[in-house]
Amino acid sequence: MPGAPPKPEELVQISYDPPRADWRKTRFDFQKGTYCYSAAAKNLRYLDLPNPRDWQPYEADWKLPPNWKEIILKGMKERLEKFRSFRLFMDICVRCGACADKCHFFLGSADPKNMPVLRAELIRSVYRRYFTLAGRIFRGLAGARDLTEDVLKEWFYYFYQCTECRRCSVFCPFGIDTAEITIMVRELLNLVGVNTNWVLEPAANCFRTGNHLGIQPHTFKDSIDFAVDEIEEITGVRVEAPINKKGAEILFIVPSADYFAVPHYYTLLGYLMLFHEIGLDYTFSAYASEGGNFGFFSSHEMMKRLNAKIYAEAKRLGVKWILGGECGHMWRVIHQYMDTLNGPADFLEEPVSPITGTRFANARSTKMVHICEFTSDLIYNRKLKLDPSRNDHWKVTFHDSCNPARGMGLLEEPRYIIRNVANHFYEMPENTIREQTFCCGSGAGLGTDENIDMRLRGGLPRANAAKYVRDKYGVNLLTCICAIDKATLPTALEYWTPGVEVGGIHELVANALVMKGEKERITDVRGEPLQLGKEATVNA
Amino acid sequence: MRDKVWIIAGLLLFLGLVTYPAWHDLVAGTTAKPPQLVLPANQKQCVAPLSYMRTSHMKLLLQWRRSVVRDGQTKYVAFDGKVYNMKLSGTCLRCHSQQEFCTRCHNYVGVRTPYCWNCHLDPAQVKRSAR
Amino acid sequence: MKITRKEFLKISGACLVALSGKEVLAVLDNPAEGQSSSSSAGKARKQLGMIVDTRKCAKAEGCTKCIQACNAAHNIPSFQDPDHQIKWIWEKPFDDIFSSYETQYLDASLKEEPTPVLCNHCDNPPCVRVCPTGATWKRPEDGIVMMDWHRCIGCRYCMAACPYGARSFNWVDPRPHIERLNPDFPTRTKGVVEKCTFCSERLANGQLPACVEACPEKALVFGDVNDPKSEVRQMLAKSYALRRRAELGTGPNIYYLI
Amino acid sequence: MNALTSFILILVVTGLAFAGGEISSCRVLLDVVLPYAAMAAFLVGLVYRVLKWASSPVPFNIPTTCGQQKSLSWIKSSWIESAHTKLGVAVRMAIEILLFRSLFRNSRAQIRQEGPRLLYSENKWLWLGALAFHWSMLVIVLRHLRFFVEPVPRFILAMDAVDGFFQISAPQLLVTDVVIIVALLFLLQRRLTDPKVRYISLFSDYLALFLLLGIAISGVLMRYFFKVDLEAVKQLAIGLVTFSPIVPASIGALFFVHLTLVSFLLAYLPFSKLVHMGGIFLSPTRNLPNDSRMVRHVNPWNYPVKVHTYQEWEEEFHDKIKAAGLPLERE
Repeated sequence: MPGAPPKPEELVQISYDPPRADWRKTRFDFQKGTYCYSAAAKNLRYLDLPNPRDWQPYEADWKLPPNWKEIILKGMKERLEKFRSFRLFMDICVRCGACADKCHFFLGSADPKNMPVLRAELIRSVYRRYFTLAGRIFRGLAGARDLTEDVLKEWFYYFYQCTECRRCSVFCPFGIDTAEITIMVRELLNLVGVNTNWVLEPAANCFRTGNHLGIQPHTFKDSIDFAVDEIEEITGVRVEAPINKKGAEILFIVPSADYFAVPHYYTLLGYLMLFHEIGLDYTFSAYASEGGNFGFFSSHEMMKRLNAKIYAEAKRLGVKWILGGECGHMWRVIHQYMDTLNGPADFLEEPVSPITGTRFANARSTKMVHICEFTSDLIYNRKLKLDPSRNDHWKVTFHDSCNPARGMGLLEEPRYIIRNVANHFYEMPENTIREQTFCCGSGAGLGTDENIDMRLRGGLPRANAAKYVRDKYGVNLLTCICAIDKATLPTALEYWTPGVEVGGIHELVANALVMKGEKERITDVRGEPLQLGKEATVNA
Repeated sequence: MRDKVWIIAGLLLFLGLVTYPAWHDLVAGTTAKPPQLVLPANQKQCVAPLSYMRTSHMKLLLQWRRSVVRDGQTKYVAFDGKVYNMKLSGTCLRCHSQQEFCTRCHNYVGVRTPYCWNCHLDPAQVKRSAR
Repeated sequence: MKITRKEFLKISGACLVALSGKEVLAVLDNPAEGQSSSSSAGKARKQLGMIVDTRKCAKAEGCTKCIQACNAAHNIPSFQDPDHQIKWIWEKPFDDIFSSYETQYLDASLKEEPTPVLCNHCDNPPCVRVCPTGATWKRPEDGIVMMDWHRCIGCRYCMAACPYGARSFNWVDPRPHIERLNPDFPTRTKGVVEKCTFCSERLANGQLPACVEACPEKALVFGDVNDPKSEVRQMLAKSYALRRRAELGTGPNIYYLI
Repeated sequence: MNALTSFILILVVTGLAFAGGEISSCRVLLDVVLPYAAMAAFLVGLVYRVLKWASSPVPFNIPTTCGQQKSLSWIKSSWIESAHTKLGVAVRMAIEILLFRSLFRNSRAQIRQEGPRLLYSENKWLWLGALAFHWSMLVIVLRHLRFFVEPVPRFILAMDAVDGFFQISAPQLLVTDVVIIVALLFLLQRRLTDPKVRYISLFSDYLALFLLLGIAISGVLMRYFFKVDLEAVKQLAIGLVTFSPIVPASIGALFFVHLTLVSFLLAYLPFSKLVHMGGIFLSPTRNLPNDSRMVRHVNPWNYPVKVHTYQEWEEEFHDKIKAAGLPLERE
């Protein structure tokens, strides 16, 4: 593990003006704190991935298979033929530079190869060399370069410095999406066994146990039971949390961090309280106990393998439709991939809210509804008794998580909920929210401690926007609907913008929800005394 | 092929637009023959050599305009020593017909006739309309 | 199309005035030329001018030959609507043009005596100073205040500047309103300003201005007012002459004998 | 270095064309063979490229959503930026292609070490420059139809009239002629002086700019300064498009430069980044509707994968499930 990261003022000693040298000739080092460690061989073996071995990125010899180049080029050809996006994005970039200062990693590190255009050029140059006429003939003049081991290492370094957040693609005049390119390169790297443990261990865990954290069924049950106890302690109400219940109306899927991690856990309490209050007939699944999908961070195939559990379990349990919790890339996968990968879900019914009767026509094929869509519908139809003053100790801002924002368009629902459950809501600056939102800097499997330098750099733009509302309005809670945000933003905010906590939307719902038969709330779901709320704000 | 219909239609539209001149000219039977201009009957030589007038008559006209209007000079000594009055109506149009000469060629190459005729009159036309 | 273009150019023209400052610079370089009217610098040069002998003019009652001659020579359109009228030389009641000289005892018939007026071809023409494109300028060789209609963008600054109302604007295409077209002289288009040019095209051919030539009473006399030997100077030496609003410092060059 | 090399290349091509135009035996080559070859390369190349893209399927529905999705009836969805209908997608594409919507969002980020603070400011210059260039280019290309079509279509004349709005000099100054050169110079200036853009610029980026500048400048020189015989140009053009080429005796040396550079551009376009002209239409992040939960998007090469089934899972954790009191399929 690297030592403590440098102080913020040291970390921002950067200039966005790159040197004048040819980027194809500049070399880079694997600096501690800026990359993730290699995947353990056992995880590769468990997932039947090629070339399991012991190696580390900082070592000179990566122990690649002897025909690695052939494998990569063959893989590239295959993907060019399978993905129009890939082939097109290799061809049509004009290097206008509009994306350059849109990437949070570039803004935080000023490493020119973190400009999305240059990140893509890392593979585009190889594409030109082997797949275009001009590149084959004119080589360097046509912007082509040979595929060497150094190039491969560069790929590993920089394509694991992309969180697939798609912010650049919003600004690109051709819609070139670096996330697509990153997905392709990571797939290619996986072909020769170059991958990171922070991606593959959760993937292997998920494959085996059903969730990234490797929580086994009994532990899962314990955790849920613990949450039920805690709710009783806070509210005096005993809720039920069914698991693997056949014949339930709705299967509820959340990212597994919600069971254990803080502040995710408070959101989990919110779900349980809400479902109890409205009397929802639902069930958790211990088999499909993960909505998140780290497979997405290694390959389309792995994404499909992990995602398959959701529909399989919905079918086995005989539910009518599926409800999904607060998570970022989970929703990118569900919204844009799941039905294609593992559908059609013709054994399910078009989702209808049993409480309000609202038909979720927008999910009529995939049959999976976002919890924010579900809850905002409840609020809109006045099915909930809410006391927003119980969140008065929070001055709230909302961080649009990349995937629900740019890979789904879920922008208003969470805001509607916040406005109804909290009295103090402030937006961060215009170009840092909604479709222009900034990533937490740790998504797409980069949220590990060995990568802390890069994570903090990547988190700078988001933290800086939070700082703006902290200083201007006294904001002390940044809410979000992504498990990775909840896991990594506390670190980034504590580093750049101390005094701003991170929470989920349904944590605020939990506080505001007036339950039938509840005792007087003394604390919020974090156990913080409620009447001291005002003072706490001042202290923060 | 996804969006096959759209892509093929788009390509055909594109090809159609790019090759439009060829279709148009082939259908219309256009040939590379330039318009037959009606040349002055009474004169053999213009105020400047033919090749110059073909490419640069507008330069000469601008020069004349400047001389007459701004410098008060009205006489032009041509390359062959002959002296002309620098007048569009009074000199040029005494030989050339605006319709049969200027307009025809301008129309052929699609150069919008400059706004000369908004003010300057073709004596022939004035005579005709007066009758 | 035309009007929009003119309007557009009016704006850009105004900007050009502000930006280019060519005229301004010229004034700064040579304040004498820019400001003083008939200072010594101007004296030596030729300055064409005209004498209107009102007594002779009054003799031919109802005569408008000068105006007709001018109109015919210059393709001046005729409009019923007074706002659209184009005037190079025209008539005004005597006391309108010399109101400051009035003695209040003048006979009403004399007061309303129609008197020809035209551009004064001032020594210090305000119209020239305000023109953003240089479409109007004072010819150094003979002092005519000249116009280049090719350059006029129709901003009408000159019309505002001229104290004599000597300039007209073409609100509509004049051509259909010209009774008899003169092919030797261009018409104008909608959107340009025009005025008397002392028949510069006739002068170039050694002829007198059309109005002078047409006057049956020889009431209009034309010549170089800077030349002491010229006919106009001889006449001015002998009689009192009035100039329209000379107090403005424009240095008008049309003299009226009373 | 890249800039210099590409500049020299364009100069060499210009020089060759200039010299070739002087040699009568070369004129057939420059006037006839080169344009035909270039046009063939352009059409075949571009169609090939588009079909090549089209031959790769679009396995997933991956629009970049830039606005509110269509969900609950009472939430206003952004029907263009997050289009869920065909019409919405069409409008989104139209705005993207005709007005460069995405580029219009462009901003500039700066960092202040004290704080630290990230500052964002409006930055529409790239958008403006790009839009100015592309629209001028389109108008200029269309204007050139007057050489290829007889009689000249009215809309060309009308366009010419608008272009010559200012009625300055003769031949009338065309606004697009000025705009295209100013815009190209701006784009070039940007590439050379913005350190970020300079860093990412390749030889081909400069080449495209110099090539277009060469074409624009040679055209402008021909129109306003070194006159050529337009009648001869039109004869040549019509001869070419009616497949009965003739080689006019003399047009003017600049014309050969112009024609050669245009031929270069036509032939080069399909094999360079300039194919973005066709590519933009196929961009999956823009031309797909955000309806992936409403309508199933089918992946033609979707294949079965190895999964960890419930049965395998239950078998592995059987005892633990039982101990936790959770239901089992097989006791």
